[in-house]
Amino acid sequence: MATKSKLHKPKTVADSFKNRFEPFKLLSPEGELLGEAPELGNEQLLTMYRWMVEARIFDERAVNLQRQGRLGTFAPLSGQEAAQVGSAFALKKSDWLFPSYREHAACAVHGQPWLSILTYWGGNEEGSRMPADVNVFPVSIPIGTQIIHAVGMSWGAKLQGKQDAAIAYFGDGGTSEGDFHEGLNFAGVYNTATVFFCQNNFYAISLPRSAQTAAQSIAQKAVAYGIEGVQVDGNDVLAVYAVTQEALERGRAGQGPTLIEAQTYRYGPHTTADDPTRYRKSEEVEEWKVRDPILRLRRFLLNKGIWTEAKDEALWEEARARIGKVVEAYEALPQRPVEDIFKYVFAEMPWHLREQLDELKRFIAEYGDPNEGHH
Amino acid sequence: MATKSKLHKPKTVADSFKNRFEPFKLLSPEGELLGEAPELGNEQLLTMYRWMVEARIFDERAVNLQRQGRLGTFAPLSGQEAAQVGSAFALKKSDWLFPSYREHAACAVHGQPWLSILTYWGGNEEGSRMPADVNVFPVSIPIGTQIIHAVGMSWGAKLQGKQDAAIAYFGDGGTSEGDFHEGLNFAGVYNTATVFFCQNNFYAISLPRSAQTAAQSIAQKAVAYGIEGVQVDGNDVLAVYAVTQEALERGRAGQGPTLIEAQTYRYGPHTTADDPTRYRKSEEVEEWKVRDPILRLRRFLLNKGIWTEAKDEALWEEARARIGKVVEAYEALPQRPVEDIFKYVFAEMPWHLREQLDELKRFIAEYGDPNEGHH
Amino acid sequence: MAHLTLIQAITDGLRCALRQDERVVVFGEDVGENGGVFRATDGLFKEFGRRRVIDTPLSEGGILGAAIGMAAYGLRPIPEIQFDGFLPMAFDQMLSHASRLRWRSRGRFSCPLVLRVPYGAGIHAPEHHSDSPEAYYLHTPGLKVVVPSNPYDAKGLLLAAIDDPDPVLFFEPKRIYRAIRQEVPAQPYVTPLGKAQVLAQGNDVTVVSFGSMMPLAKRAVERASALGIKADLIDVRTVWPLDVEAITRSVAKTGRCVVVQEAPRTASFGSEIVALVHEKAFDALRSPVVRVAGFDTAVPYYRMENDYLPNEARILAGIQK
Amino acid sequence: MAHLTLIQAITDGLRCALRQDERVVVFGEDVGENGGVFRATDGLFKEFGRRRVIDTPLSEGGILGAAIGMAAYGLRPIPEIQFDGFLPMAFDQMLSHASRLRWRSRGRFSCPLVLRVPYGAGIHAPEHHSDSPEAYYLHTPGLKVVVPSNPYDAKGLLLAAIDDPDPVLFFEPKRIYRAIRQEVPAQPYVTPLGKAQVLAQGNDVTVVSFGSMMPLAKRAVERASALGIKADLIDVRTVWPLDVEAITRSVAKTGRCVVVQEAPRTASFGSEIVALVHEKAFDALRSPVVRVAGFDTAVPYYRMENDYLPNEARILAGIQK
Ligand SMILES: Cc1ncc(C[n+]2csc(CCOP(=O)(O)OP(=O)(O)O)c2C)c(N)n1
Ligand SMILES: Cc1ncc(C[n+]2csc(CCOP(=O)(O)OP(=O)(O)O)c2C)c(N)n1
Ligand SMILES: [Mg+2]
Ligand SMILES: [Mg+2]
Repeated sequence: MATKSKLHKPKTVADSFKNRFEPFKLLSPEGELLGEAPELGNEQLLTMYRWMVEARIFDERAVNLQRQGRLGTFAPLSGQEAAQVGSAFALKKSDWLFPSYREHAACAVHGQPWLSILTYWGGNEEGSRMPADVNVFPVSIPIGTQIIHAVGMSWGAKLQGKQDAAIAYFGDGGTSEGDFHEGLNFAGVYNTATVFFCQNNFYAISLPRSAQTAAQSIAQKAVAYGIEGVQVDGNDVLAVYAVTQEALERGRAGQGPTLIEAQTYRYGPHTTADDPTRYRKSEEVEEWKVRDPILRLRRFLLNKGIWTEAKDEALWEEARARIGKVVEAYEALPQRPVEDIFKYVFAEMPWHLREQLDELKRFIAEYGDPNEGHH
Repeated sequence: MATKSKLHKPKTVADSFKNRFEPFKLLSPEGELLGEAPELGNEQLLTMYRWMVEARIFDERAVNLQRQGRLGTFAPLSGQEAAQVGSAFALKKSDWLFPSYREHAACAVHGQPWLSILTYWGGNEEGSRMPADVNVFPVSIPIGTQIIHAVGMSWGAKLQGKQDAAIAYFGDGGTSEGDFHEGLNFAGVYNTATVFFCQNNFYAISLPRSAQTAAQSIAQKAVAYGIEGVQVDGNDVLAVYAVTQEALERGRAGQGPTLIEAQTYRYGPHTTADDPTRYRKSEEVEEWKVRDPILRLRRFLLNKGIWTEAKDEALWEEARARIGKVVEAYEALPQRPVEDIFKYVFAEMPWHLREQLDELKRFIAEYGDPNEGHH
Repeated sequence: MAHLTLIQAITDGLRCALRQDERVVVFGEDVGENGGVFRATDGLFKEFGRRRVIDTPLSEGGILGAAIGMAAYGLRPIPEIQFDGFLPMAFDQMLSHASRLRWRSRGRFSCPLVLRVPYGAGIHAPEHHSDSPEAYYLHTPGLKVVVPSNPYDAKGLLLAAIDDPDPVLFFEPKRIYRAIRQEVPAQPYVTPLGKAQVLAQGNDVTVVSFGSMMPLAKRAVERASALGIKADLIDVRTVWPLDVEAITRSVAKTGRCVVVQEAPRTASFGSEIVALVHEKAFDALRSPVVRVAGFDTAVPYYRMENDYLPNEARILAGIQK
Repeated sequence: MAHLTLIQAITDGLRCALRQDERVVVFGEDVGENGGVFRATDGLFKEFGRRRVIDTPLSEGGILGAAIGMAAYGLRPIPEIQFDGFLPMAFDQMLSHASRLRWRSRGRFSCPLVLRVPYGAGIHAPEHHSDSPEAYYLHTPGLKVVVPSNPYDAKGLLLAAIDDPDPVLFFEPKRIYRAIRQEVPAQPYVTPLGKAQVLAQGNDVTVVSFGSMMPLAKRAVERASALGIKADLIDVRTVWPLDVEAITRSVAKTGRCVVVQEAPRTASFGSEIVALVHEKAFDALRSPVVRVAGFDTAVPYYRMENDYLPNEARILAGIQK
């Protein structure tokens, strides 16, 4: 911005900010190590790999179930396994995870059973009843709203002198909501142990990332809050792990929150109700598949000599079998009693809900359950 | 952010952003020109000065009226005259101004009569009925909400192929609201001719700027939206004018929106209901008074030889007289008829409002107007 | 004349508006190339281009807030909120500004915008995609709230809403987006706001409803008729300001009333209907107005949503009460 | 025992809660050193320090959203929204999360927070500082809504709300913050939620109200009594879930009912009272329930707000109707 002044020129954003981001990488698409690997034993590397494979299988099964009318609308994650597994793997059990609707793998890694996840998408609230020892919040459908919950939780932990950190997951689209802004600003002000994990998969349903914001990167949005921001190759599980791990440590050490932009891609539709051919080319999908996160880690493991093709085949088979069992268990779930609709509105059921429940029960006794033969 | 990798290190915000802001200045507190003055004739310089003086007088009168119970709660602007007058002076008549509740001077410069402003604070909706040829939006009390209106207006203008720009005023506190974020992001995406004018007076009621956000500056928040941002000495009317003028030009030329952080200070309480001694020291106020915006411009005009002490005294007198007339006119305003409460809810009054108006009229006929002797 | 579904009639209405008025702009999340997640704007991007049919960032407050600025500037924005469940994010802009801009500026500014929102339950959608939030907007002075129940009305009410000088919330009952087809004239036409439609006539009871409940109410009324109970069936169409006369006139005749809605019962449209009928037809009423409504809980996830939603049998039971 | 105003009783309640429970945290805009714009938190920052009484950035969604995360984590947050008119900014967090966290997680998580909001008109405040938005929250399943009308109840209800395992909206009628003083015990005590209080007894009519309307209703009832009309005067205190029995019991006796509120009339608390009394005391009612309410407009700026607000004379006229 030039003014007529020669002595003084306004210092502007253009002077202060040079976009020097490039996604941090540790693995090439061919699985070669590009830097020093994070401190992970072979068993941990293989565990991450297993999670990624299982997530892929789960995803494919869920989409099939939906296509067959055995599951509701579903949001597939395939392509985003490294971003989710790498980040969740860096959490302590006592840390808290705040997912949006596509974080099946992250939630599973942090302890939510696959069955619970499937139950959720099967239109059953039991899928939001997290097991007592699992620090995963229920799915947040309204975009961005969970970000501030994560801040509140980690702020609360800090006020109580605890070390628990929180990670909030959201997409590139989620960065446009007011809740993103208010959440990151609070985190900066209270210097909370919060990690803001943006999976930038370059689309919000049909809207490309470039039309979501004029910022060159998502990571640079951290500048607005005086907090740290970083961009990482979201299909590189080692890089994702390293960056998240460090952000969590910084948070716990009182060095503040971090915004992580993990660049990745969803291979499938936004949800099973979406038709991605309306807004993106299949070549683009194919390009991304070359950088597949599972393939990349597998190559690394094979290169490293801790994995074999034979073991790999067996692993995929096992994963299929395990997810198959999950699906069986899902389909065997009984319908919940209608009391459940009323029972959890308040800790104690007030008169008006008791009246309404009675009305419904009388009605069902007389006319039958309108859900019979339906689910 | 250091990882163990030697080859690759994540590029972070810390690498990309170096806070190089310092407020742009053209006048020293002693009124010396520090750079090349913007292209303003002597008459224009004097007009700006007159506005600043009139604003100061208006403000003092309004506070007195409130203390005497002749006006409702009022938000004084004293200290912020340069920021408001300098920025509004850069507008074309056809541009639009979206104020918050403290922009009396900006609104006046852009054409809202002082009487109208006083009427508003006198608890009379007629003060929000802008004259037909004045492009000023009614005061926005809910913080930050007007920002997105300004974006919508300038986006609309652009869609219609028009050159009208919009300026939105808000405070340092206003930058924490979600509407700020959503507004600036829209402006970046649609590349609208919008100027976001933040008067950073270092307090949001009692909250100091440093506790409002962990960002080192407000201007740097522009980075999050890929738009231009700049910091200016808000007590330097020439610098404010130059920066705003340039931002408007850029906007009209399709070079996008600008966030301007004008650093200034309010001498008085947040509103007449506030007691600033609870949260700031009187020394701080005194420090700022040394950098008084009116004094500074006056010194410049005197130095420049286009102004004299005698003229100055006369000007203050005239301003007092003019504002005195405004107060008289304000106090002579008749009470509005109760129909007004119902008349403007919709373009046409539906049955339920007709019923309610009739009820009120019947009631008043029987029991008298509850507002009698009250206002 | 074309044989259209409700959602096609809406697309058609938008097309007419875009054609006949340069000031009309359609925008929202995924409304452009993608044609909207329900395809309500299908083809419009292609026909009218990126200055008339515009994708927005993910930001409901931004969408409505920008529409307010545009409307005040003289355009006729038709923003979309993608689902009922995300409308609360625009609540403040609706309440603090859209609803009262005319009022506070004494008519100097106004807010002629139509906010379209796919709305209601019954399509097996995920959480937060099944709400019926009309009561919040009924209670808010300065808003008009419209819910069509059939393709013909959908187009006519939409065009009336776009013509209206004040902000209109246009709730589209997604459950019946594709349920039936009707003959819909190709040319623009207007179905006036604030006028109810009487769909069946009878002397025994008045049934009041709107939107996706209408087909169910209709079938319940037919079954009641077979059982010898004849009902006036009233589709209010404009939920507010209400055609109260149509209702009180009918109740004066029938002496009984049933109001049917998807939304939770407390402090709702149904409550207001009870209150108005009670106030205006006190002497005519032979028994209490019956509220057939959703329960005071969130809408259950899809496996149990049928337990929640009023259905034919529950409406019939209400009629027989 | 101290002789306290309503706002002092609230400060006292907060102090008790902060003292007796380490999990209690008070936060909001200007609640710290400044003691709140109404001084509701006066002295608390000094006594409890910056980890218990915390100033926040200007961000209502952030305030409530953070409170939700804290509450789920096990704390007992007591956030403040500075004025009624800014509560809509937290609407989405209230609706989409606070109100249904227990429900959707089947009790695994809950949201025991108390959101304090100075509320209502009548203090000559600027625009957007005079709203009575209880109806929005009445209609929202999963919320409790409390409005005290006197100092004693203010402290007891506040402490009950803080004890409550579910989210409570605690509306503080700012108009009577300093109107009267009462003896308020120094120790903590609880005024149970969901229980109305009968403040006068009579056989002719039932008057139902709460909050800042209570003193007016009380005087109107006294004047009616002088005119020979004896009224039951009921302060519901908890606006929802309502003590419906106290009301219907009274109406069964009196056969007449007047409901008084500041808020606009349509789809409001008053509508629901009419509906409930109509449903539950149909045979007892001898004439329509009378709604004495705000009009369906924004609250006028202060010069005309007295035309808008129900007053003694309007309540009396309602009683005499
Ligand atoms: C507040 C809100 N608005 C709209 C939607 C509808 N919606 C669901 S997902 C989505 C796009 C999200 O994109 P992004 O944040 O990039 O996440 P992704 O789906 O790519 O993982 C939209 C618009 C929603 N769920 N919540
Ligand atoms: C949404 C909203 N929240 C709270 C308030 C109450 N309030 C009025 S002014 C103010 C502080 C504003 O500070 P800032 O934005 O810095 O503007 P300044 O008053 O300093 O000009 C607050 C909290 C409000 N008006 N709107
Ligand atoms: Mg995305
Ligand atoms: Mg400020």
